[in-house]
Amino acid sequence: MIYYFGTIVMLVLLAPILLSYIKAVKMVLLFKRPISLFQGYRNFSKLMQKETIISEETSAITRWAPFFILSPLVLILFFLPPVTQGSYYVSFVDAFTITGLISLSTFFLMLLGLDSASAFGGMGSSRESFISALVEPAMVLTIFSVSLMAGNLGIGQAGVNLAEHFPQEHMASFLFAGISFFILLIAENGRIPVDNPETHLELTMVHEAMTLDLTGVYLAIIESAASIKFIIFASLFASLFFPFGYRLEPVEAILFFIIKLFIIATIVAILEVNTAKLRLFKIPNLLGLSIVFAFLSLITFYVLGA
Amino acid sequence: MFQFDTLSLIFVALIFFAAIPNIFYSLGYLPHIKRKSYYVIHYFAFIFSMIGVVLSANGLVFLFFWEIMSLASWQLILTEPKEKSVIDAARFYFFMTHFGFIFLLLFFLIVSNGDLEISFTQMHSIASIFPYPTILFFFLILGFLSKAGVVPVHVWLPYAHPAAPSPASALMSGVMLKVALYGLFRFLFDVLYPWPLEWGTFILIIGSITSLVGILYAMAEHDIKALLANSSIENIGIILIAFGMGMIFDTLHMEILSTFSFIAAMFHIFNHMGFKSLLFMGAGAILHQTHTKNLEKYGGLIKLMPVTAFTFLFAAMSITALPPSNGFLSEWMIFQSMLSSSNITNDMSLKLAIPFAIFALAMTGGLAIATFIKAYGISFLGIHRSSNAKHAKEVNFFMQIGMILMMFFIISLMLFAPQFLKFFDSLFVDLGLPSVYMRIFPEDMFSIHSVGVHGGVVSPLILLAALFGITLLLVVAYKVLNVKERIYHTWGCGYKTSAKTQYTSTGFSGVMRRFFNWLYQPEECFYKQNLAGHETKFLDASYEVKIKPLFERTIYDGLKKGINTISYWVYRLAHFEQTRYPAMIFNLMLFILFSYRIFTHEVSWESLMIESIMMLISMKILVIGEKK
Amino acid sequence: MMLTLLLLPAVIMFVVSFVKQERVKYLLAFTSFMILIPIVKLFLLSKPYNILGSYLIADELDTYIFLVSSIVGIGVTLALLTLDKHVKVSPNAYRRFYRFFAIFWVGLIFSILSNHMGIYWIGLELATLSTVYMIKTNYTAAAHKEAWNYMIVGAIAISLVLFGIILMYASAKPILGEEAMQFDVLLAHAKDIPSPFLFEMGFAITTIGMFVKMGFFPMNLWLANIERASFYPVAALFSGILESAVIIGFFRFSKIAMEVNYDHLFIFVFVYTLLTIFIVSFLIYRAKDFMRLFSLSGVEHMALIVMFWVSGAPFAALLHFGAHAFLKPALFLSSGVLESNGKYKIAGALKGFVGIKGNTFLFLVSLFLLAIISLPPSPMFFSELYGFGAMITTAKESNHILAMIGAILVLLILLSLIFYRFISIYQSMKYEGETKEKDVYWSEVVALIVFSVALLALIFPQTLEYLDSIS
Amino acid sequence: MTDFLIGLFLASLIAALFTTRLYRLLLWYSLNSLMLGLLALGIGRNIDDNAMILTGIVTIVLKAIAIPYVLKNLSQKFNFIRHIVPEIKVQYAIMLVPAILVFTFYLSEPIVDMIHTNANYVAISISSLFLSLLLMIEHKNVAPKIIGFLSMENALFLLGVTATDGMPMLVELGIFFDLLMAIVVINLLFHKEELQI
Repeated sequence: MIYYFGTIVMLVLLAPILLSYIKAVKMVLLFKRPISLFQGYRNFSKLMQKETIISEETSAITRWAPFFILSPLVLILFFLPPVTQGSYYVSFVDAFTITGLISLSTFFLMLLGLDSASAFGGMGSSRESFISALVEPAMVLTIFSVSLMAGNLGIGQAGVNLAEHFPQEHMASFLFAGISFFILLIAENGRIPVDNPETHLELTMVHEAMTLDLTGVYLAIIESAASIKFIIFASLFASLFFPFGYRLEPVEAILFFIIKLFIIATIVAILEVNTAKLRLFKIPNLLGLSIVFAFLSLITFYVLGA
Repeated sequence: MFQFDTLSLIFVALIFFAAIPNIFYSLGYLPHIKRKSYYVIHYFAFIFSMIGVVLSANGLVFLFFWEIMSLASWQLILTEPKEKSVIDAARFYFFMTHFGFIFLLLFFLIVSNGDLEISFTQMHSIASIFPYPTILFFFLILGFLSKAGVVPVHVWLPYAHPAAPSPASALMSGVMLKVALYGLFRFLFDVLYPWPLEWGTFILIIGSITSLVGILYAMAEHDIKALLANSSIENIGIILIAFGMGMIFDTLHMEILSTFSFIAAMFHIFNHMGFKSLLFMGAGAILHQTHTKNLEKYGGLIKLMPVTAFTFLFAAMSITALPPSNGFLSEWMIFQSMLSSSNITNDMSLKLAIPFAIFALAMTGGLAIATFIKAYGISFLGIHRSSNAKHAKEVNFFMQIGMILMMFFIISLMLFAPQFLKFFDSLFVDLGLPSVYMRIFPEDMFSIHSVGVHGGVVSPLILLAALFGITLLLVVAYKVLNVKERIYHTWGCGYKTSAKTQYTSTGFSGVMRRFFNWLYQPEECFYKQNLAGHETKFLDASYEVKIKPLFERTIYDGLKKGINTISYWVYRLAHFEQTRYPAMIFNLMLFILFSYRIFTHEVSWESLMIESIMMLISMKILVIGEKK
Repeated sequence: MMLTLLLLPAVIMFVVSFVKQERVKYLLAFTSFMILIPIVKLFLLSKPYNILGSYLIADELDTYIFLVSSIVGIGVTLALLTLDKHVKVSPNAYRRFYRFFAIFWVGLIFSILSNHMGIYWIGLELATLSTVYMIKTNYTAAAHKEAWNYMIVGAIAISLVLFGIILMYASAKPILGEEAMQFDVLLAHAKDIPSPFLFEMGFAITTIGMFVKMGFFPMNLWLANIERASFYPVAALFSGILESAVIIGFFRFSKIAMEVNYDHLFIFVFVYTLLTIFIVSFLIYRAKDFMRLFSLSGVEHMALIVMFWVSGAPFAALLHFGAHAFLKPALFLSSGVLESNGKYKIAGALKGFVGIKGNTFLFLVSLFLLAIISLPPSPMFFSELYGFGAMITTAKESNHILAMIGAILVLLILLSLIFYRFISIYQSMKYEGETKEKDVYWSEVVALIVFSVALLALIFPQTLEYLDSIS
Repeated sequence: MTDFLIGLFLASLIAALFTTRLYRLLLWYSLNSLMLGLLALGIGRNIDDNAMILTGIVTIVLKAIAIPYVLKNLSQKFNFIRHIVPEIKVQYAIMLVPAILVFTFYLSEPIVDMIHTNANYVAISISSLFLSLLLMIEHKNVAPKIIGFLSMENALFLLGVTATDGMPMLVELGIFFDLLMAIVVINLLFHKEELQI
């Protein structure tokens, strides 16, 4: 139980750090002086002190949406697979609930974008809806095949099973699922090449465009939601597709898990440096790729059993 | 005459749940209608005929009420025949229903040996000895699914349902489609049982295709009621997916799983009735206030009509299957049932069909979110895009009551899911399948278990509680911080924020439309008034997109053309000049006597050939005559 | 005794029609109502009842058809009272019409009640010739031309019927002698006719004659043109009464032919009627005016009745016959009002009716229009259910099910084409076009009410039982 | 004797097919009816059936004399076109007539072993039916059409007389009555031509 809550707290604390870590790595690679890992916290505290400005065009949605954006993601943290042996994990929640919760938060994010009658907001939610519509099937299919391989739909149980015995016999479909899930990780969290969180250029904006009219606490909430979303995906990826180090001593296991997260973050950072932001209408190619891989893994599992 | 088994009663319950809020709603809607008595008569005739259909115990009564139902709904569509489109829609609808009726008629006549008063079980004994059961199956499919709006016989639906007055369209989308599905269930179970594997696969496939097509066209719609109608097509597809899975499992003797899938289908039927009725009521409320169905003319209605906005949002969340809404639960069950098919080992077609269905369902879910974000965001959020929207007010008391009642029904579907599932379970126990209630709820009421091996679990109430808790915490924290707020208006990059700066519905679905261009093939009309020859600067510009459904363009228009040509030639043929009448009779007699002679005595190809040659010659000489 | 009672009104009408008086038309109408009384009496008598030896016998079948025809006749004469309000017609034309109506009626009595092929034919010929003249009550070139057309073609058809009758008689004479002319005797001994082929040839020729007269393929437009050219009450008489005289003959002959060789009969008639309905449905799809529309659909329904009868559903056939006999004249009569703003103006034809009369008319006409395409609760709905049921049953018994079911499917699709056309016409009558004031007269409304009451009476369970007992 | 008369009957009918003058047509028609009447008399004497003899007499009086006469009067009264050219070319006609005869014999071939009377009579009467139809087909104007109709009536009688040794008296009288009726109606139709209101 202690490990359970410990992990959750750990993840919450880690979330901003991970994002700023990615940024830092990128800057290093670009021969700039890297920002500190705690930049995320600084931004947060800064935003907390600011007053919130609410547009007169907006409605109750703006006042409520941020909470509904954050809360499902926070909830997901409780459902993640265990990091170490003997840690408690939630058994009554399965993969669909998690995808559902993610889309719940996206839903309100898009509404938020449309609520302030600005051109940016509409643009952002339009693009976001497009991307998430394409992400959804890939995600479901991937989770399907993974949980088939794990032999259980309960996400926690699935993580445990994978850790207990690694599915060598289904290596092919496991690999496909992994690739597709990694693409999803990039797409859902609005990283390059799907979206560029740094710039505020209307050509490239997706996620930022929706939150353009927010300041202060609301913006803080949204940003932390983003970081939590990233860490959720990262840890899912870590515990489903690198199911190693589960059997270590608890403390070591947790440390190993954190290392895994940072490795993933590094990969993402390197990827971001080396690729250019895709045009919006090129994005479907990428997502289509992930759908194809997910489909492939399902088919290979079904038909070939490999 | 009538029967009251569980299946019928469940659907009667469905009709009542739909009708009671709807009656309140139309009570409030009535002042909006000119031909009141006409409307009321047909409205109640419609409801009663639907009840009659689901209660009827023999073919004659069934067909009778079925036709009354079509008749009444057709008349309901014609309640306000202001513009031509309504009249055409009504005609198209009535023709399609009759088209379906033909196949039903044939089906019934075949399985009842012409005596329509026999019960369904007797029909079963007749059908079992009929040599070509697949023909019966396809008659059934064409008969009922053309009413339920399944691809490719769905084209009438997005025209017909929006044309009716809103309460009526709520009933049509919410209940009438389900009554069609009732027919399918009833006769697949009572008459055509057991099923070969292909039938289940077929239903699964058409269900997947239907859901995809429906949601894709819903995405591209600008007429809010047409959008809802298209999404009804999608939901029917989803229900069929579940039903097909059930049939497949049943054929493979996995009774537990099949019951589970059937229950999922029933659950989704109820859910769809709930939220689709509510959505149509909301759309009706907007229409009632703004007098337009065009999404582009809405905007900012959330401030003017809060109750409608809230209920609409609620229904939208439920239809997009966001946890922990009831819509999520039923789709979750459907996913689970499909996932439990992993250990099907024998059939290759299934191994390809089921992943496709999974993909279709998932894709549908994603697109549904986009669609309803558009529907809700464009109509309720932002700034009003027209003066109609500017002067809208909250609708009257009765309409609010109707919507709120329906919302309560949806909430109850979520909260009392176990009780509902028990209800459905008893139905399938009644139909001779094993009970799975105890396996769905092994220990407690809180978590719904999938019955598949290592199936998933979901616990809506806990989710709901947790979500509320966390949100509450956040809100409380926010209040504690008591940050000071400033009211200012949206930043429009230095321009003044106005209706023109925000995204239109066309713009919102633009990305999607561009991606699915190969399907939509839209005809775009772009108008721009340039300023002093500058390409980039312009005073005024407008961009419109019209999308004619692919199936309509291909199948239906083609058919129409064909019929026209045939009728033209028949017309030419029949209009030979009247002096030729005796000649025609002459040839007729020649032909018939000759054929009699041949067919009674020697049938051989020579004699037939001689006859045909002789007929040709005499036709040439006597009827056609010389070229002038 | 009974015969004189039956003939009396006709004779009175004939005599009265020579009186040159303005008021006489009401007297004529009144006498024409009298025809019902003896028929009802006949209807109530115990069957079979010999009216004239073995020549005229009243059994369930013919009394039913006779009753239907007489009600139609009454309705028509009712509507006739205000004919001059809608079209230009001289008083002598009225009287001439009644004169020939009387002859027509006599012919009808003989042909419907006859149990004897020869007498049946004589009556039919009498009726036909008198209708030729009724067409001429409309003084137009078109009417004249059509009257000649009708004369010629009708004569051909009638002689074909007689020719066939003689052949059948010849085929059965060796065993039955003079008796061979009587339907019941022939039916009783149909099995042991020495030369079935001769009989079938005769039957074929007779059937061709009758079908030509009913306007089946290839004569579809012939009837339509005639009814277009003549006054609408005459058209109503055609489709309501004359057809019934023809169809009862077909019923009797085909009953015997069924005994002789069922398969030949079924295939022959089925193919013929299917062809007819194919042509007619596409013609209806293009029909531009009420008269043609109605008469074509009349042909279609006749074909359906024939089909039902030969596929062994006499109940359905009779029910359909009754429904059609009431519906079609009603529509023809109303077409006089509907066409009051232009013959080819379908759009908005059902608009602009005011007052009780107008609204009753509107209601009834829309009811009839929906009933003619067999929407419930019209009797046609039930009759079609049973008729097609019988067809399916025959299909199942035959040794190529799929072909038969395919044929029936095609038939149904053709019917749905007609359905589509009627629906679009109904809608455009009711909801399109401009509203123009139209006036309706009580006589027409009452006539329509009579017809609708008769229709209602058809779907009473007692009536259905009675029809069931006939077959 | 019977066969001889039948032959003449058929001959007169075929001759009627090729005439181009109205009065000639009437003549052929009356000859045709005369043959029919004589035939009826002959057969009636053979099987001494008074009804048959009566029929023969009535036929001769009515069809061979009265009707042609009436028609001639009508034609003079309403001055018909008396030059009537067949629509169908002669070469076609001379092909058609034998074809019809052959066909009808082929048609009636199965009957031969079925009935005691000569099946060829049936064949001939069917063919004369076809021929009189042909007569109606090949002329556009009304008068020859009427003749065609009447000779169709004759064909019926031929069948009645030869194949069935006469129909019941009642029927025959009825048929005569209807024939008269038809003539009256035709007369009226012509009359109406005059007084167009």
